[in-house]
This record gives sequence, structure tokens and C-alpha cells, in this order.
Amino acid sequence: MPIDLSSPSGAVLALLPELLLSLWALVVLLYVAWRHRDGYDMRTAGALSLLGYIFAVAATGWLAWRGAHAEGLSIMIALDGFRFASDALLLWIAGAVTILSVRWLIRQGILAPEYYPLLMLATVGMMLLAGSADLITLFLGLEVMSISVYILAGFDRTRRASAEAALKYFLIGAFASGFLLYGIALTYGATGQFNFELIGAQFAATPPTLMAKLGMGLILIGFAFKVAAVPFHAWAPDVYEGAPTPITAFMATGVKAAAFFALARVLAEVFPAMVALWRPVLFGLAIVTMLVGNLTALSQTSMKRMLAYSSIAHAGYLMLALWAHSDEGTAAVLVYLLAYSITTVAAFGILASIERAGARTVLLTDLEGLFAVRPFASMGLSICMLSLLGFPGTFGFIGKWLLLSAALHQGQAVLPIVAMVGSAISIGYYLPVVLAMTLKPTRTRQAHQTIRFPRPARIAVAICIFAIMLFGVWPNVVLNFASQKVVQLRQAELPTGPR
Amino acid sequence: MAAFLASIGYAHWVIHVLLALPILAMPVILFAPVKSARYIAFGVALTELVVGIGLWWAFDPTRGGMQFVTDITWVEGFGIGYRVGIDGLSVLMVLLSVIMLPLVVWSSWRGIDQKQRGFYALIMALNTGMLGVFVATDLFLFYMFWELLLIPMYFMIGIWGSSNRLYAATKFVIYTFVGSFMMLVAIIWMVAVVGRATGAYSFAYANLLEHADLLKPWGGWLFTAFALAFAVKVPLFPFHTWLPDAHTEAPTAGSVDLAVILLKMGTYGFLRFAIPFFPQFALSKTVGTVMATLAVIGIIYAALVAMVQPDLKRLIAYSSVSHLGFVMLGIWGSTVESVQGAIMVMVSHGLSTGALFFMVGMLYERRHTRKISDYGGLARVTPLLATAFVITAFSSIGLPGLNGFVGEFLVLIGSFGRYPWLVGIAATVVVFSAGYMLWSTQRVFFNRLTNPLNEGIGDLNLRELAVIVPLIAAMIWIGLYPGPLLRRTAGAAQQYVEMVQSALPKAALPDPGAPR
Amino acid sequence: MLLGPSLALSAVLFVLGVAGVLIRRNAIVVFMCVELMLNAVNLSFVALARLHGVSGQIMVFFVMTVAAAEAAVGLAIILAIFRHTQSVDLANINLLKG
Amino acid sequence: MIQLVWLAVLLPLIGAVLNGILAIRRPGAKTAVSVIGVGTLLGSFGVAVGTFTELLHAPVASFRVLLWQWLPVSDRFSVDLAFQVDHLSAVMLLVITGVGGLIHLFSVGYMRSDPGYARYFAYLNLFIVFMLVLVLGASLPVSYIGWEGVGLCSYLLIGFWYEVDTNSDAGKKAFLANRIGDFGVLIAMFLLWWSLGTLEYTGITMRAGAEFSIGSTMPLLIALFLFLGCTGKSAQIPLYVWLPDAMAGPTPVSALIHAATMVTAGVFLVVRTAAIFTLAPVALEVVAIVGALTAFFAASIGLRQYDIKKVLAYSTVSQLGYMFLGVGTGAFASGIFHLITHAFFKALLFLGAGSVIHSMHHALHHARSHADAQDMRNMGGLRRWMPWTFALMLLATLAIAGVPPFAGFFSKDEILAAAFARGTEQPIYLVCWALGLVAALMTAFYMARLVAMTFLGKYRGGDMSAAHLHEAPLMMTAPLVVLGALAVAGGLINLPHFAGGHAWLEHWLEPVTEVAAMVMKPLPELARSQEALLILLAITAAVAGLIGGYVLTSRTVIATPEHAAPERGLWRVLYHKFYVDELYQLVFVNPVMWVSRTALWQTVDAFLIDRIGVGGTARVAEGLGWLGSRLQNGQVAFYVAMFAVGAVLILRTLVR
Repeated sequence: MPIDLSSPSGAVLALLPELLLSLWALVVLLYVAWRHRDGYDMRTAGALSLLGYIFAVAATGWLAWRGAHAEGLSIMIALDGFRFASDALLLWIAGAVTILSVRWLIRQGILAPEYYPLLMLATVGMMLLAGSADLITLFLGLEVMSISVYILAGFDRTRRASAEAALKYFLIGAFASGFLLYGIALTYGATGQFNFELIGAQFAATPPTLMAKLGMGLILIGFAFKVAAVPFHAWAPDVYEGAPTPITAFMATGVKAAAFFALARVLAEVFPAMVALWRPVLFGLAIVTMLVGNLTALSQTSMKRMLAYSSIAHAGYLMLALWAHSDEGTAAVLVYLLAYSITTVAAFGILASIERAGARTVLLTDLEGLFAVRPFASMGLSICMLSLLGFPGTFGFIGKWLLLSAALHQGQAVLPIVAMVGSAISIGYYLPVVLAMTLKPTRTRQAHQTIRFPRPARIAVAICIFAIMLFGVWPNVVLNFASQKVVQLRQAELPTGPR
Repeated sequence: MAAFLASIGYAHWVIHVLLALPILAMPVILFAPVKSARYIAFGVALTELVVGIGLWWAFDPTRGGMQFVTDITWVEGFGIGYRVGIDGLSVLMVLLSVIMLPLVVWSSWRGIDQKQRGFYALIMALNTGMLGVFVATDLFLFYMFWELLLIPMYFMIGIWGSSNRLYAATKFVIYTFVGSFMMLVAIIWMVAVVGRATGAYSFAYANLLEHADLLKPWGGWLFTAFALAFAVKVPLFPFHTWLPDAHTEAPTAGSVDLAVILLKMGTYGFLRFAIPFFPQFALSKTVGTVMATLAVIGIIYAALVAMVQPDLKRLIAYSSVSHLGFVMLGIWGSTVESVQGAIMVMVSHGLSTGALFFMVGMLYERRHTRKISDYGGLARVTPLLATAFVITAFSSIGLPGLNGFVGEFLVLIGSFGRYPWLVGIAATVVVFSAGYMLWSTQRVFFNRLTNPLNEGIGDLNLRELAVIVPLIAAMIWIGLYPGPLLRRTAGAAQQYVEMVQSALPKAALPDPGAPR
Repeated sequence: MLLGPSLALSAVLFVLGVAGVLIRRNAIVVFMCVELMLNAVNLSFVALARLHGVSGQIMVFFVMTVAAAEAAVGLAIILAIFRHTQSVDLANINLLKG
Repeated sequence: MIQLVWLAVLLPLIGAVLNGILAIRRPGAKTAVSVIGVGTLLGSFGVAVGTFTELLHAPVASFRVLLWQWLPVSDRFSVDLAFQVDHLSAVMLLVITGVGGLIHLFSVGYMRSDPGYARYFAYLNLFIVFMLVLVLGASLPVSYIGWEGVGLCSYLLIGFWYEVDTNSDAGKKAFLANRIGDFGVLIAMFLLWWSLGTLEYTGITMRAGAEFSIGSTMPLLIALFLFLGCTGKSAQIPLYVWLPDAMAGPTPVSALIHAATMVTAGVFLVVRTAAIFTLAPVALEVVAIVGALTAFFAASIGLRQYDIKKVLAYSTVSQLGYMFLGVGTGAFASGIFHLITHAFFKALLFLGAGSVIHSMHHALHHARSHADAQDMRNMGGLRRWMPWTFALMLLATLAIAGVPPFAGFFSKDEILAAAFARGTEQPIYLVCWALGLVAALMTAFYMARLVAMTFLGKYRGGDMSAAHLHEAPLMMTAPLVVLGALAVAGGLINLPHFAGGHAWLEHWLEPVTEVAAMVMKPLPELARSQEALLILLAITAAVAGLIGGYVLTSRTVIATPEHAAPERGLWRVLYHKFYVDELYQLVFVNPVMWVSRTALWQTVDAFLIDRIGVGGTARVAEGLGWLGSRLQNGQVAFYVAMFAVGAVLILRTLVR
């Protein structure tokens, strides 16, 4: 179904999922403005917002099913398989986080149903970011997402940690936005265009000027902040620890995924001609990120903080796929982010169930002996850890394998080796979690008696765990989907690697 | 027998049944009543044995290459397949695994008194993993089995192990995982290189082997990656320090499986993958000498260290390191004799060390100590156990007429042509091995019975005899009449040596088979 | 055409903003510096729009809107933290670390 | 019968298995055990006799009896489990089953009251099995089964009374010393296969001459490594130390294994591989020198031992030295001849000593004395109570001392004569001859001392026990009588020409040694007068030794161990066996243990690899992680600074 994006109706069609979700967010907002008193209202708002995600998924599915594509130039928003795939991924993350949040918020005494519209708006921002075909959309999407997440990070405002997390995230995030914006300005200055395709064509035609290089560099810095690449990562552990746990999950998966999708698109469509310039940057970032993330995670005692560092390391792994700059790389980004998001959501879901109201963050030692009391939860968390580790038989392994393949097929061996060194280090902090839960005895009689694992969350987590194992040994569906031509980004034909 | 097996289509389903049965039994065991767990496990183990033992007849040693081959596409487009097969290099390992399974289950009958369901379920998972490693002919599949094995072993050591179990379990997993992480990069790299050149991306072993020439430019790196994984598993000096801890802390079944099967996966990996893929590098003069030297250092070093161990299980663990050094030496000896010998050492080390661990386990069940100094003079109260232990000890130190000798002798004589000095040094281990084995035997079973706690312990019961006697019978049988085993591996060994022949530098001594 | 000087001024303002963020410890001042960065970029956009056409100016409006939204959210967050610490000194806001 | 020779092996094997089962199930069924133990051996002896008689009339001198393929590895390497029946193995077969049978019989009486009776016979039968495999094996690997197997049985039997720590220690020591030798045999096998492509004795004998030139390195290496094996098994310098300790086993075991059969395996092996040794004259010289030195050295230690079995043990070491001196001179038949005669008289001596110990033990036990039943200082005057034993021991003493016409005289004289003859061309052999002669003198001396201290003079064990002394039962004396007859008449099998014989054994063994003889320079003929002089010298030495030993012993007052004055001067050195055990402990055992424990285990394994290597890596990773988390100090300013540095770095990379 060709869509003319220059006509208003075409634009509405192309933005249908985002529009639906935004409108629904407003509807929910209206509802919560009217009723925001007790747990029942919280639950209703959550359920309502889930409906919004379902609408958006349906719209995305419809567009994908009809084979929507831009007639002529993609103006403002991309219309390709990659956008639909990334939208689907982001929507599922948002939905899952919503499910995890419902009971958790009530239990923590956070009775403010504005949470859900904000989550939806953040999702809209993510979708815009991931689907943008124009630097303006990119910036707007980024800011919509960021501003919503700033609020969400500080949502538990009665806790100082949450407020502090919001402040840190906000200040450094705004600072980073400045860099990104300056990069956009310089890129605009160098080409006179905001549209990805047009800029790409411009760069392909002329050698990069100083302004173009600086512009690209600043945009890369902006993204490096969002994906929490070292040395732009420093906010992540603090914010992850301070933010409400479901929001941590949301940031670790959704925000990161959206940023990666956008970065992949920008590198593939805007800067393909400068591949020789940005590859070394990614190379260095990836190595430092993988090593610092994994090493620092070793010395953590708080689970959330440990997972924060681990997510930094995973950002490093993902850069392998971006470095590859190939269809395999794109497929790897999709698969890896899916695997990573499933695993992380499940892990945070289980952690959220262990947290007690108002208590400090869950420490590694708090998990000791969990298996004896909660065998399934601890088995689930163990499987998550193995999947994050990239252990064969789990979905995480499939993702990691694709990443390594993508890089190796481009003749790059150093990054995969460093990635595996990173994995080897990471066993040093994933394994103790398994060890604490399954092999150590409980500290006290009363341990783990306060765990509340509400049914919706339990089902969501169970589905995630099942998916981790199923796709670990039967990844065909996912792999075939991700390696279809239709979900790939338009890669300019370039002389790359030994291929 | 062969005709009967053919009539039931044995060759078509045997591997699948062997792989699927234990893993399918796992949930059954987990959800069955606690009391019945071990019975189910034993039943499955026996079935596995009955099914697996048919390989002895169904395997045709005269045919080269893989048999019982299955090749089913698994992940299309990525060249991953469920590819399995058995050849002369693996047939004995598969047989050993299925034979050990019922013994392992049976030996845990009384010793495991808590969390039985989990234990037997893990044994089942372990068995599938072990078999999988030996039958996989797809590198992706192989890597999966290779790593998956760590999980059941980890829990087995971690939950049912003795006092220092957490340290040992962690060390085991981290050591092995860190060792093998580079292998994944190497495998993908190989597939990428071969795929780029031939246009077909495939993880099939045969495909990669056929185009091994294409890998030559990166042979050194790739071999190193593989070698690291396998060397840790073997374990080759100096990567061995996980083994004493893991062996010592694991429950009997774990120790036995570790010794009998898991260690062999390393040497099997060298024989199957690391060397055939990169013979020019692996067997070059420098690398060959380094590896053979490490093997010999391992042989002597471990024997010496074993001598002074105060802990019986630790002692046997170090003796394993020593024995596996022989396998490595034989592999790098690269003659038909030495390779055959290496395979024989793999089998006989499995039997004798397995039996030793079983017996130490039986002692442990009685006295709850592994310290040698806590024993002494047991021969008077447990004559059967003492007899079995002495026979096994002598089998372990390579007394001719028992199984240990066959392999060691073949390894040494086969490797002598290439590494006369190293073999000469390695052969001195006959003294040291006798030293640690006899000394420990003496301190446990002979001398005066001084500790009154040892007075009351009972001799082997029928169940324990049923575990030990088949092993001892096998030791004597292999020691005196190893022909059937040797013939089953002869073809594969011959083929292997021919395959790597071109890469071999000239031996130090001329071929004794040359016509004169 | 004052393109060169305008861009240079914009760069100087941007760097000043960055320096302010680096040096100042008061959360509100830091936030003002971030606003300064954004506005520096706006200056670039406006200048470049003279060269490339109207799209740059459109961008400036978007940026201003976003900056306004950020200001609203940001000040609220600073207020929230002030309730906890009775201070907006960033040096005191280090509960989360390690 | 030749093709059925495996029966001779199978029968004792069955016996061993049956007795083994009885040992665990019904240790009390002593009659059944005796019948099985002795009966199977009798059967074996029958097979041996049958084989021998058939071989006497057989058209060819060597038969190969194939049992099954043992190690069918490849086209070029395949070892059969096959026996080689020829003139050498047939003789050995007879000696082993014959003497073995007698000793089994003796054991029935000697071990009667031991609770481990069945186990004992199981081991003893198993020993015969392995010993027969050793001598019958058609190839080195097959012989090696027996070679190590006898070591195993020796280990088990020395440590038979395992509840005494020193017995177990002695067994372990024996096995370890043997294993050092076995290492040599292994290397020799490797060298042989890689240079000749075969490990069969016939193949080695055939090909060696064609492949090697005389005096080249390869045969020298092979021969020396083989001889290392022999020094282990046959207790020669430097590995002889285990044999005296091996006396911890039951006395019949000492007779069978540590005197008559196992320890002579080294001599047998040299004769078997004579083709290699003759190609390496230097190796032969080494054999002769080591043999002569051992003969001398061990005999000198024997002069000052008090334990009756220790004296005999050193005597055995010394006599084995003679055998090696014999084969080292190239007089292979003489070596075998001495082997056979020595088997007779030394078995007799040990069994006699066994009777004495048996009696003494009994008597001391009844007197509730804790005195050592084996210490000769507690004996004396036993002639009164044990006349038979005394008479037979006396015969054996004369035989070993080399008094004509007893068996030892002929065999020993032949060796000395051969050494002297060889010495006329290679002076080094003259030294060997001289050492041998002095050793003969000392042999006579310590044997006379033994007899005098044990049987003559006054009984020193106290009156309480004297009442319980008695002659051994018939079951024990009967074998002694048979052995006595053999010790007297054994010389007949190789009666030299000057004594009117035809040197039967030498001719009989010719098919075995002919290849070697072709390579070897024949022994120079000695003049009649020289020969006579040598004989005279030998007899003089023997007689002088005997008289000297008797006179010196009977003149001194012998104190019981508890009242004995400390030894002085040279005696002390001899009494402490030249401190060789202490030396070995200091030079070999302690360093090895130190290296194993301190250097390898604690330093390399636990510290370097585990602590520094593995733990260090982990610690470094943790340290870096700690550093990383220090960077995470919670200060926004610092985070922004990191951000800025990163930004500058990236921009620097791009704009260069």
C-alpha cells in the first residue's frame, strides 16, 4: 500500500499507531483526571492503557500487513518493515511494563494513575524516535520520550532516591540533548536538509566537510548518552537504582531499544557515506563500554545496580551489530533487542515482586535461599541470568550469536573477542545470583515471606521465561522474521569489509 | 545380533532415542513422587543401556566415516542443523556413557538422601548433554551441548557436594566457561570464512572439514581458541586447578561423570575438531612440541602432586590429570598406535577412575571423611572393598594384563617416534603413579587399624558389588583381550592419521613399519 | 551575511553553556546553562536558515517548545529534590553512587 | 603337550581364582585351599615335564603357541598373546613349577595356623601364573605382563601381614624399585620397536644382527635400558635395596620369589635378548661389572647381619651378582646354570631358615617372650632339636660356598673361570673375577657364621622357650629333603668336561644362544694348568671362608640383641648396610617428596596457578570493577565531566 506522505491523509495513515496511542493517552488522562483516588482507579487506568497499546499494535500490524511504504520520499516518518518491527517491540515492552506496574504501584503506595498516560506518551516518543525519517522528528520523538521518562523516573517522589534519579537523569539528559541538537544543527548546516534520505544523498555525493563531521560526532554523542555507552553512561546506574523498578525495566529495555533503533537508522540512512569515520568511534565506544560495564558490574551488591551495569555492557555488545553496518547487523539488532528486552523485563518483573514497600533496593544477599521458598521465581531469575550471560539454550545466546556473526562476517574479529571476554567477565556477576538463590540457605526463617507476585505479572513473566527457552532452542521464527529483506534498513551499497 | 538390529531399523533411531530419553524423563522424575524418583531414573538408565549397547554390534568398524547419520535442518538459512552421527572416535565414548549411567544411578541409591528428584533429573540432563557432545556433527549443536552440560554439573556439585561445594561449583563453571568462550568466536569465524568462499553457510562438521584449507590463514588463532576450550576441559597443565576442587567436592555420581565422561570431551574435542581443522598449525613442530611438553608436564607433575595429597578424592583427581596427559601425548604422537592408545586410555581411565570414585564414595558413605589419615587397616574389616580397590588401583597405574596398560603402552610406543625424549620422561611416571597409588592404598587399607571408628564399618553390599564387579570385569577383559575395542576404533584412527599426515613434520625416528 | 560570526557566536555560547554545567553546583544554574546551550543552537539554526531556507526556523520553534516543556518538568523535579534535601546544591545530591 | 603349555598357566590361575574366592567366602576351608593350591601346581609341573620330554625329542628347538591376538592395533604394530616354548623356557618352566611345587608343599605346613591361609595360596598361585607368563612369553610385551605381574604378587606377599606397617612399607618399596626397572624395560621396548619393528624375541634375535652393527649406539641403549629393568627385578646395584626388606614376607615366599624364581628373571631376560647384548660389548661389560660389584658388595654386608633371613637375602643379592657376571662375560649358559643350582640351594636355605623361624617363633611364643624369632643372636645350638634341618642346611651351605662336588661349586667356578678367561683379553674382566673370588670367600664366611650362630654353640633364647623347640613336621621337611638332593646333585646337569661330564645344559641351550654366540668372540681357551689353578683358588677361598667363619663365630661370645654392645668401625658400616637406605632416603625420596609437596603442590599449584593465576585474574577484574564503581561517585559534575571528556575524544577522532 503506497502512501503519499506529503498529503495530510497520507501523514495521518503513516502515523496511525502513534496518533492512536497519543489520543488514547489523552483519553486515559481525562479518565484519571476524574478518578485518581484508590487502587481500583489505578488498576482501571492500567487496564485502559493496555487497551491503547493494543490499538497501536493493531494499527502497526495493519500497516505492516498492507505493506505500507512511502510513495516517493519518506517525509518526517519512515514507512518500512524496520519501523513496524521496532514499533512492535517497543509496544510489547510498554505493555509488559504496564502489566508489571499495576500491582506494584499499589503495593508501593504510589496512587497516581497519571503514571499510565505518561508511559504511553513515552512510548509514543520512542516510536517516533525509532521511526523518524527526519532530524526534526528524531529530536521531537527523543524529547517526548525523555521528558516523560524524566517524570516517570521521579514518580515515586516521596523517596529521595527517586527524586535524585529524576534530577540526575534530567540534568544530564538535557545536557546531552543540547549536544544532539547542536549536531542536528551542524548537519543541517552542512546539507541544508533535515530529511534522512536527502542528507544521505548529499553526503554520498560530496566528501564530508568539517561541519558535517562535527555534526555527526555530536549526534553520535547524543545517542551514546541515550544508550548509556561509556563514558556517557554515568547517569544510568544511579537512575536505574533510584527509579521505580518497572520504570527501570522500561528504561533498560524501551529507551535503550528506541535509541538503538534510531541510531541504526541514522547510521544506515544519514551517514552511510561516512562509515569509515564512524566505525572507529563505535569500535572504541564498544570496547570501552563492554569492558567497563562488565567489570564494574562485578563489584555491585544491589541487583538493580548490577543489572544497570549489565545493561551498559549489553549496549556495548549491540554496537557490534551497528559496527557491522549490514543486513545481518540489522537483523542482529532486532533479535538481540528482542531477546534482551524479554529477559530484562522478566528479570525486573521478578525483582519487583521481591521488593517490599518502601524498603531499600534488593541486594544480592536478599536473594539467598530463594529457591527453597519460591522455586519457580528463582528458576525464572536463573534462566534470565543465563540468557543475559548468553548461555546456549537461551534466547540470549541466539542474540549474541547473531551479533558475533554480524561482526565476524564483516571481517571484524577484535570486537567479538572483546565481547566474549566481556561475557566471560560477566559470568562473575550473573553466576553469584544463581548461586545465592539456589545453593545458599536462607538467612532467616522469615526470609522471602513478603514476596507478592500478582497473577498478571506472574503470567507475563512466565511467558517471557518460556519465550527465552523456546527461542533458545527453536529460534527459527524470530530468525526468519528478522532476516527478511522487508525489515532491513535501506543500506546504501558501500564497499565494506572483505565480503 | 547385527541382523536383528537391522531388522528393527536400529540405525535410524538409536541416537535420537539415546538423546531424547533422559531429557524426556527429566520432567517425569521431577513431578513423580519422591520415593519413585530413583526407580524411574534407574529404569531410564537401564533402557538407555539396553538401547545404547546395541551400538556395539550395529557399529560397523570396517566402514570409515560417520554412521547412524541424521541431518535435519534446524534453523534454515543459517546453516544450523540437527546433525548427529557416530564414528570410531566417538563410539566407545557413547558406549561408556550409556554403560556408566545405570552404575551412576545405582551408586547414588543411598548416598543421596535429600532432594532426590532434582538429583536424578540432573543426572538425566547431564547424560543427554554428554551424549550430545559426542554425537553432534554440527558445530552449533556441539557448542550448545558443550555449554549446557555445565548447568547440571554446577547444581550437582553445588547442592549435593561436600563442605566447600560452592567454591568448587563456581570455579568449575567459570573455568570451563571462560575456557570455551573463544571457541564460539572461532566457530562463527570458520563458518563465515567458509561460507563466504563457498556461498553456503553451514555449521556442518563435514562441510567445514572439507573446506578446512580455506581456514589456513587464520589457523593459529582459530586453533588457539579451540585448544583453550578443550585444554581446560582435559585438563592440560596449567589449566587443571579446577579439577581437584570439582572432583573433591562433587557427590560420587558427579565425580564419576566428571572423570569418566566430561574430561574426555576435551580430548575428544582435540581429536574431532581442533586438530583435523587446523593440522598444519596444530601439528607443526613448535605447537606440537609445546602441546606434547605440556602433556608430559601434566603427566609427571600431577603424579607428583597426587602423591602428597591428604584427601583421597583429590589424589584421584590429580591422577586423572596425569592420565589425561597420556591421552594428549597420544594425540600429538599422531601415529595410528598412539591415537588408538589415546582412545584406549580414555576408555580405561573412565573405567578405573570411575571405579575408584565409586569406591571412595562407598567409603565416604560409611565414614563421612575423605582424609586418608582417618583410615588405615580397612582390609581386615572390608576385604571385598580392599580387593576391588587394589585391583582398580593397579589398573589405574597401568599394570599389564589390566586395562590401564593397554592404552598407556600404545600411547608411549606410538609417540616415541616423534617425541623420544618426552616419551622417555613420561614413562618415568610408572614409578610415581605406583608411588601415589600404593602409598594411599597402604594408608587406607593396610597398616594397623588404629581408628576405632573404622572397626564397625561393613563390607560391600550386593548393590555396591553390582556397581563394582562389572567395572572390574571390564578392566580384566580389556586388559587381556582389547582386540574388539581396538578393532572398533582402528578404522577411525587410521583415517584420522591419514587426514593429518600431510601436516606432520618428519618424525625423529624412521617408520618401523617400513619393509626391511 | 553574518553567517560565520553568527555560527562562531553560537559555538561560543554553547561552550559557555557546557562550561557552566561543568562548573556550577547549583541545580537551577546548571539547568539555566543547559537552556543556554539550547538557545545557542537556536542561534545556529536561525543563522543557517538564512542559507538553507525556512526549515531551520521551524526547528527553532520546536526547540523552544521543547525547552519550555523541559523547564516545566525540570523545575518540578528540582522542587521535588529540594523537599528532600532542603538544598539544590548538586554536591549534596549523591545518595546514589557506587 | 607343547601346544597345551597354556595349561601350565591356566591351572594355577584357576587355583588363584578359586582360592581367592575361598579367601573371602570361606577363609577356614584350609584343606580345600591346600588341595587346590598344591594340586594345580602339581598339574602344572606335570605339564612342564610333558613339555620338556616332548621338546627333548622334537625336530625343532622352538615352538610358538598362539593364544589370541592381544594388541591388534595396525598393520605394523600387533602383539599376540603367544608363548614361546624352547629350550630355555622349558628349563625355566621345570624349575619354576618344580621348586614352586615344593615350596607350596612346604607352605601347607608353614602357614597352617595363619588366618590368611587361603589368601596366601591365592597370591602364591597367582605368582606362578605370572612367572610362567614371564618365561613363556614369545614377545617382550607378553613377558612384561609376567614381569610386572610377579612384581604385583611380590608386593602382595611381602605385605602379606599388612597390619604391621613395616611389612606394607617393604611391599611398596619392592614394587617401586621394580617399577624403576620396569621403566627401563618400557623404554627398551620402544627403542626396539622403532628400530627393529618387532617385539617378538625371535624377530629381535633375527633382525638385530642385520640392523645393528656391533658397538653401535642403538643396541647399547637398548641393552642398558633392559639391564636397568634387570637391576630392578634381580636386585642389583643400584636397585637392590628392596630385596633385604622383602624378607618381611612369609619365609616360603622369600624362598620362592625372592630367591629361586622372580629375582632371577633379570638373568633370564638378558639371556633371552642375548642377541642385543652381544651387539653391545660395552653393555656386557656393564652387566659384568655391576654383577661383580653387587656380588662383592652384598656379600660384605651379609658378613655382619644378625637376622637370619637378612643374611640369606644379601646372599641372594650376591649370588644374583654372580649370575650377571656370568652372562656379562657372555657365558650365558653358565648364568642359567648358576640360576638353576642357586634356585635349589637357596630355596633349601630359605626353607631351612623357615623351619628354624617356625620353631623359634613357636617356642618364643609359648615362653611369652617378645624376642625376635629371626635374630640369630637368640638362637644357637638348634642342632640338638632340629637335626634334619641342620643337616640339610649344612649341605646347602657347602653348596653355596662352592665346595666340590656340590652344585654351587660347578656353577660358580664356571662363571669365575669364564670371567678370568675373558680377562685375559679384556683386563676389566680380571677385576670382575677378582671381586667374584673375594665374594666367594665372604660367602663361605657368612654362611659358616650363619650355621654356627644358629645350630652350634649354646641356645641363647632362654630356658623357658627351649622346652618348646622342635623339628618341623614332615610336610615341611619332605620338600627340604628333595631340595637337599637337588642341591647336592644339581651340578650334574652341566658337569664340565674336566669332571667327566658333557656340559649338557650348555649344549641344550645352544639353540637359544647360537645367534649371540655367532656375534660374540668365543671365550679364550684356558690352559689346563690355568684351569686347575683357578679351581684350586676357588676351593681354597671356599674352605678358608668356611673355616674362618666358623672359627671366628664360635670363638666370640654372642650377646642377645638386648645386651649387644654397639657395633664399631667397619663392622658398624656393614651392620648398617653402608647406609645405602639412608642415602637413598636423603638423595631421592626426601627431595621427591619435598618437590611434590612444597615446590609443586603448595607453590606451583596452590600458589602460582590458583592464587596468582586464577585468583589473581579474578582479583584484578574485581579491582578494576571497584575502580569503575569509584568513578561512579554520585556527583553530577563529575558525570558531566566524563561526558565532556568523552565528547572531546570522539570529536578528536572524527576531526583529525
